[in-house]
Amino acid sequence: MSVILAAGDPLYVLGVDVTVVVIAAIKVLVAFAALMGSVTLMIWFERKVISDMQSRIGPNRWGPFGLLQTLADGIKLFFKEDLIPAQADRFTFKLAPYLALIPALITFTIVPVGNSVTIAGHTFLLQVADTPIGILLLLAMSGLSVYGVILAGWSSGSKYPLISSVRASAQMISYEAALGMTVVTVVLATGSLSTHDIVASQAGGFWNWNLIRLGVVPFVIFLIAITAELNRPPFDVVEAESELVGGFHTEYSSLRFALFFLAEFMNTITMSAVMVTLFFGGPSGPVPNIPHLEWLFPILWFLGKTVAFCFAYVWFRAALPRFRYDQLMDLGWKRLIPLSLAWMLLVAGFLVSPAWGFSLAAISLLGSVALTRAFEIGTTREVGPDAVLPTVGERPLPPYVLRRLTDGEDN
Amino acid sequence: MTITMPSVNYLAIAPILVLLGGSLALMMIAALTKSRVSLGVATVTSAAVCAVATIVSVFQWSDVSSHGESTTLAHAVAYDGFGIVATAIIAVTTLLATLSARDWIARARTVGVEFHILLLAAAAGAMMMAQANDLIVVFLGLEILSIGLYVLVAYDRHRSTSSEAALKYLLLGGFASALFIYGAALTYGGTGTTTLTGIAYFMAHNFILQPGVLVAGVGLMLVGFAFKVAAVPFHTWSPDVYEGAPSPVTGFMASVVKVGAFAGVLRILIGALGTQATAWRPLVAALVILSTFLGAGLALVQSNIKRLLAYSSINHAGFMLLGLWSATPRGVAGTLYYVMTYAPVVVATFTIVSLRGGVNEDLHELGGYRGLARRQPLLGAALAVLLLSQAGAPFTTGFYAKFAVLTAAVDAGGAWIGVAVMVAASIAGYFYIRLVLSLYDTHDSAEVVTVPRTSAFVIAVGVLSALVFGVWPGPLESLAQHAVLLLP
Amino acid sequence: MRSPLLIIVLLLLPVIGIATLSVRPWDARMTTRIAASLTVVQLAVSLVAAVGYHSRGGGAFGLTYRRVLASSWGLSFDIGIDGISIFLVILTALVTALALLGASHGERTFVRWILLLNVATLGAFVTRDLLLFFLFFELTLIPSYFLIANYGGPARSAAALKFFVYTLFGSGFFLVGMVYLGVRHQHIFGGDVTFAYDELAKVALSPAAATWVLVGFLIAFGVKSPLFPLHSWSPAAYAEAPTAGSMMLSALLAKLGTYGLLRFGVALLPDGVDRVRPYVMTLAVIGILYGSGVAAVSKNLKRLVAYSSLAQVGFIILGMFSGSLVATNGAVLLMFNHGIITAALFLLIGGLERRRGTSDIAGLAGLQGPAPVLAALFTVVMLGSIGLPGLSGFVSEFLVLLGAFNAHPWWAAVATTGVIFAALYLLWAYQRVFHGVAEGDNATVADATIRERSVLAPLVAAIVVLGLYPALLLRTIEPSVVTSVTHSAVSHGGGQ
Amino acid sequence: MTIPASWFLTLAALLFGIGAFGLLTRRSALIMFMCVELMLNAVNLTFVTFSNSLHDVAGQASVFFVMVVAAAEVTVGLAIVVAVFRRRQSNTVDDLSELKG
Amino acid sequence: MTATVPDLLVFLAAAAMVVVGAIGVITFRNPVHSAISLILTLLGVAVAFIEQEAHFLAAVQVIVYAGAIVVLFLFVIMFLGVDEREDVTVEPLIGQRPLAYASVFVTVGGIVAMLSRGGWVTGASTVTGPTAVYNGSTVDNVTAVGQSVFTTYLFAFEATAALLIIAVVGAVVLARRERSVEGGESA
Repeated sequence: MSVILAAGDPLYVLGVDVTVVVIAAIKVLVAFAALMGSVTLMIWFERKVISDMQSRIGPNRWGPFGLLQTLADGIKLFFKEDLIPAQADRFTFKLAPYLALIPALITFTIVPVGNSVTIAGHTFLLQVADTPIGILLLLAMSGLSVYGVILAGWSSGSKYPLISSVRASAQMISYEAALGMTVVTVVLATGSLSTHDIVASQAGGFWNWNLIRLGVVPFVIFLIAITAELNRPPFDVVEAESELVGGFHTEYSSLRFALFFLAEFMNTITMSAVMVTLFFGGPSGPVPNIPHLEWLFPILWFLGKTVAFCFAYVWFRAALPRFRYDQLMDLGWKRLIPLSLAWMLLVAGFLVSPAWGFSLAAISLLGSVALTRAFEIGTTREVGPDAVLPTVGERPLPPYVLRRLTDGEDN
Repeated sequence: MTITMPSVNYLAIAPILVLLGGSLALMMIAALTKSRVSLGVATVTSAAVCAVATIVSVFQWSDVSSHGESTTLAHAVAYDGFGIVATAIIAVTTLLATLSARDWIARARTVGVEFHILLLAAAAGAMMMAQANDLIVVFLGLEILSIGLYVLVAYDRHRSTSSEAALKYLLLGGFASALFIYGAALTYGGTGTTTLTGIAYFMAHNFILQPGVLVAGVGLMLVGFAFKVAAVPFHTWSPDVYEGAPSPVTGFMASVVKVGAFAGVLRILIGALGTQATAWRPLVAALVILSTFLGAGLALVQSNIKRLLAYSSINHAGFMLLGLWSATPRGVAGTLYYVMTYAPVVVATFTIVSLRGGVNEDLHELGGYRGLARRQPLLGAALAVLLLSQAGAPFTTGFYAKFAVLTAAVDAGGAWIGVAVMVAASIAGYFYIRLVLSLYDTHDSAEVVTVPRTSAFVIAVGVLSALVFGVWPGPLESLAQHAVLLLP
Repeated sequence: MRSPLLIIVLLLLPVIGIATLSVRPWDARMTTRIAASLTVVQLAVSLVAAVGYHSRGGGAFGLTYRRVLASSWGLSFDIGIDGISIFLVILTALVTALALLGASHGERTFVRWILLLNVATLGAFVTRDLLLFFLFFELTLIPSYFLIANYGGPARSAAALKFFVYTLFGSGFFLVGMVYLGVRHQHIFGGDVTFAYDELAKVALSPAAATWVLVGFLIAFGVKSPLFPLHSWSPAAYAEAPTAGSMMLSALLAKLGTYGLLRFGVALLPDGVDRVRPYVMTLAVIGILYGSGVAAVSKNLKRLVAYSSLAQVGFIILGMFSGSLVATNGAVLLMFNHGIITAALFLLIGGLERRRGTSDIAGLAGLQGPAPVLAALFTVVMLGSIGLPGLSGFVSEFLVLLGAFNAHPWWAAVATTGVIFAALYLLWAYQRVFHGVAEGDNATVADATIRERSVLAPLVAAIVVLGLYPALLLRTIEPSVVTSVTHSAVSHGGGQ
Repeated sequence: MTIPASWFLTLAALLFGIGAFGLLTRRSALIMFMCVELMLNAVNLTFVTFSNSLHDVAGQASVFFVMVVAAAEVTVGLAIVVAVFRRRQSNTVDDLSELKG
Repeated sequence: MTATVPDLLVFLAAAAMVVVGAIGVITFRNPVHSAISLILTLLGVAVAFIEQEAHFLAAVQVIVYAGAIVVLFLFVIMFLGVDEREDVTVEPLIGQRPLAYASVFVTVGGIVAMLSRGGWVTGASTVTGPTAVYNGSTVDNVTAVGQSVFTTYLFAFEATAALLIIAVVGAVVLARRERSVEGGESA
């Protein structure tokens, strides 16, 4: 049992005693608190950045620069009336927000925030848990996180939320595959599933980052796929205000609504952190030689990179128009999945030998040509005129009968 | 860290590769050509693929004859006469089913090259079962076969019974798969390996004082198989599914599933767990008795020919199980011979049923067959021969099939079970002969059935196989006899 | 001529007939002509074969030929004739020919079924391989089923069904018993499994096993013969079948049962015979009495003959199971005689039925007046059946009773009453049908046609000749019976 | 391992039984599918338990294949449900009135 | 290895999740509730996997089952709108339920009895390859499973490709929307 938490963490090597348990508990608490705190900051950050981009002032009443605005909003939501629609499935309706929140919290456990530190004779990683299945936990949790949305939409007993649910489930399944395959490319390069190992393998300068090592393509795919998984703009068809009036959370109010909100922003932060871990070397970066403070710089590097991604998400939201639902599906199935598959083959091939790499590249190229043609044909067939045949009962008439009917003569 | 990849004997898995390759090729053609793939192209391609697989199995046979049996791919695939013969049967039967389906597809206007893709892949699954030397491979083969069939059963989208039958089949098939794999898991726990030869080796070198785990595992696997081959009391799905599925698919189901499933079960129970025969034989005996009697008895009261043939197929499953019951090489040969001769006959029978049943599969009442032979002597005679062969009439292969499994059972000390199944056979003989008689009824109600050339070919093959090898049984007999099961 | 080719020709002739008739639809006359001429040739060939066999002497099989068809199943094309089977072969050819000549309406399929039945019966009589025998034995079922079901009287379906189910049910037991024998042979002697008669004769089963196998054989052959409790299909089938079918059924198929019982039961399983003897003999005697009794009260001539056949078969089985050589000889002779007599009877009744549209005794009276020749023919045949000294029936029944009496006097004594019964019911029936005053349609009944006379002539001749000179057959039959009985005695002794 | 294998095996048997029971008694096709999934999960648990107590990785590899099969079965199964449902607005097996079995 | 108590607690938690979830699946009237219940069971099984050192499978279990299969279920339920309640009080067939009770009870009881009589596990250890040792060197669970899949089960692995293809083709065939004309070249 312990192995799942302890694979790479030197904390557990010497056995478990009270101190170890205390340290582990403190790690969990610190991570939780930091995450919660950063969510409030993130919300403020998003509103502020968007207002800046739109030449507005944004929140500015509460606290310096409006920093406490989020807190105020939270208090407001807390005291609002808790409505449950009459048509709702009460149990599921109440359950859904928690299902949304929990995966977001758990995912963060695998993110290495900094290097190892030593306190009270115990060396440990600045990471809640370094599990041997590390990155698989990310996939698992991103798989689970969709339940919040699906069940919330369904249980509301209302049309728009239901459509949102259907969209969410389809979207999740569509992008999960591409996401998984890019993660596999990272794992191939590292040879380990552990996020600690992934970060360690990228140490020693930005040219070692997976971003560079694997070519930029996996990162781009990952970014797109994760954005879709997060239902962030421009892939927010699930909660599109203009189409679905907010989608799955239309019927939610009060604290439950706040939980969804919390989950979404927490996910944004976590995924930014995961992206940093997978492609940008995590906490790695130049460390100035300042005694007793070596541990601090990796954390700062990590935070810096993460904030950059958070900013990117906000920027997307401000700058990009929303995808149409069918475009979203097309992008997922027809572009990202084939591309990520081809890239995965390529990476695997070059890891074995250049010969393999080039031959797999050639195969991928051929495959992409074939795929393009198949899509083309599929499209032309789709739009082809639907000739209406006369039917007998439910079954169309056989063509030879038809020919006789239309030719008007029997040869 | 080095990984030693297992060596691959490509000839050993060539038929499987050929079928899957053909399936894939059809898929590619469908995806990459502008016009839709015509039925002709699809039929010719898949028929050619099956023919190639059959020819390949001839080469395999001579290879195994000269070099002996072996396993390949890390003991996952057995390369032995038994597997080759079963594979060849599957290839030939699939060829016939393809041709039989051609006319149905043309008439029913459910165009789509997917039919052939699925048919070939399902047949490849059956071949995997036939050649498997690992419980997991058996399971995967079973699933490939079953999943292909679920879709094929639902293929007629103009008829709601088709998809309903598929749903029923799928639910019970899933249940059966779960039972089987649970049994496989317990067997794994009991022996520490999933390889069949490994299990046999383990059994040979260990004396198991408490075989509880194994007994439970074997029992569950057997029940799973009983579901798949529709042995009583696990047969309840089969009449409905036989009725609902498109007739050529029913023919394929009645033949290839039996070949694959019996090949798999013989490998597992006799090849690997033959030493535990005392544990599983009572269960098989119960299945044999129940299947033969209830299959024959319930067939008597059917008024729909597809349901009747479903019960008849249950009855035949009972006979095939008799070879398993005997748990001897002779039993293996007997069951192999049984499926070998039953397969073409049943495909041909369902071809006629398909022609007679009409596009909407709504003309399956037995009354509709009255006087068929009067109006269309050749077609009627063909159906009569096919039915008589299934009844086990002398000088048809059906008789030797029953004889072969009966001999095996008596040889294994089962004269009592032999007597029992022969009584059941006489009940079965009655409903067959009654149907045959109604074909020759002077009461002329049968409409004229047009027989397209491909269907005629399939029917002719079925009839000739029953008659020619009925008079001259030597070749098939020695084939079955020499198809030795791989033993460690 | 001692070549096995003769037998193969025998088997091929009807096959050629079927093939020829399938080529194109000949008219009824031509169809009958083709088929009948082939069977007449067959009869001639069988006579040649008989002469060839007899000239060789001894009781063993002659004209043998063996070719393995499927070694692992022990299936071989193994043919030959001996003193027991040769006369049944002749009988088969003769009855088929007469059935085609005297009782066929020339319908193509009908004739083909008759020919198929002929080849199946013939095949069963000439094979020495039990499996092949079984194949032919079973094959007879299909044509006879169709003959009854498609061409029979008003209740034909039920009759055909009963016939089919009984026989099929019975034959399963034979198959299992036979397979058991073959497998035992393999267990003892090794090698491939075999069903060759000579080989199986070497197998010494334990008495219990032998009894079980014999019981299986008794069920199968008892149904076909028919033996008393298994007979209930036969009156209906005989009565409903068309005349030709009745002839074939009673004259040939019933012999198939008794022949099988003698050859494969009595000869192969002496230990079993010892155990079941009292029961089987009792059943046979019951059959004789029951058959005679029911025949006496039958209201229909065909049923009457059917029940009388039951009684006759009772005699045959009594003879075979009495354990006496004399009685066994008598039984074999009776097989032949009964075949001829019963065929003649059915032919005559068929003629009456054709004329009057019924075979109910109540509807017939005083036919002697308008049809004297018919009556005369009937008289001779009937007397033969009764067992009048000087006619064939007498000799065989006498031998059976004599042999049986020496061995088991009580059974024989009771069985003898059957002879008296036979005289009673046949004479009574004759009286009702032919004596008295002919009224209505009965008064205008046509006498025997030339064709009928010529068809019946050989049968009547045979009845008379064999009555006067039974040694013609007996001297061929006896050595073979001795061989098979000693043969079994040897194996019996050898097995201990 | 501190938890005996027998506990897990019993748990798996129980799960299998519950799944089988559901499959036999429920009529909704979707729930019947879910019951098949329960049964397959019981199988997985059994495989893993044996794998663990035999110190043999084959059992875990087998689970991998069972999962693939489960996924494939569900794909096709749900497609059939959709096909059936498109024709008739119900998903209970008893309502499949055209086939009486 | 760690102390017994946490292991026990984890086992109890897993067992509770599994059993409660499974019972939920078969008793809830609403398919969506059953699906939620199913997730609980699946997670319970995943926990049991972790407890037995099968980390990789635990993750895959969550990803494949919870992440994909149940989502698919929910998708279909919502897509078709079949979330109405099924009346579970009506017996499907007379006597089917008692029969199901009996047969399942007998089967499960039989299996457990068999297992206990058979000493639970009787197989030989490490026939195929140990869980954590491969080619003499200690590797982690993921590696061991991966190596097993690509060596011992290579053929099975390739067969899954066929399986998935056939499933995809089948699903497409079945779910494809009927159009009034489907190619006319068949004649």
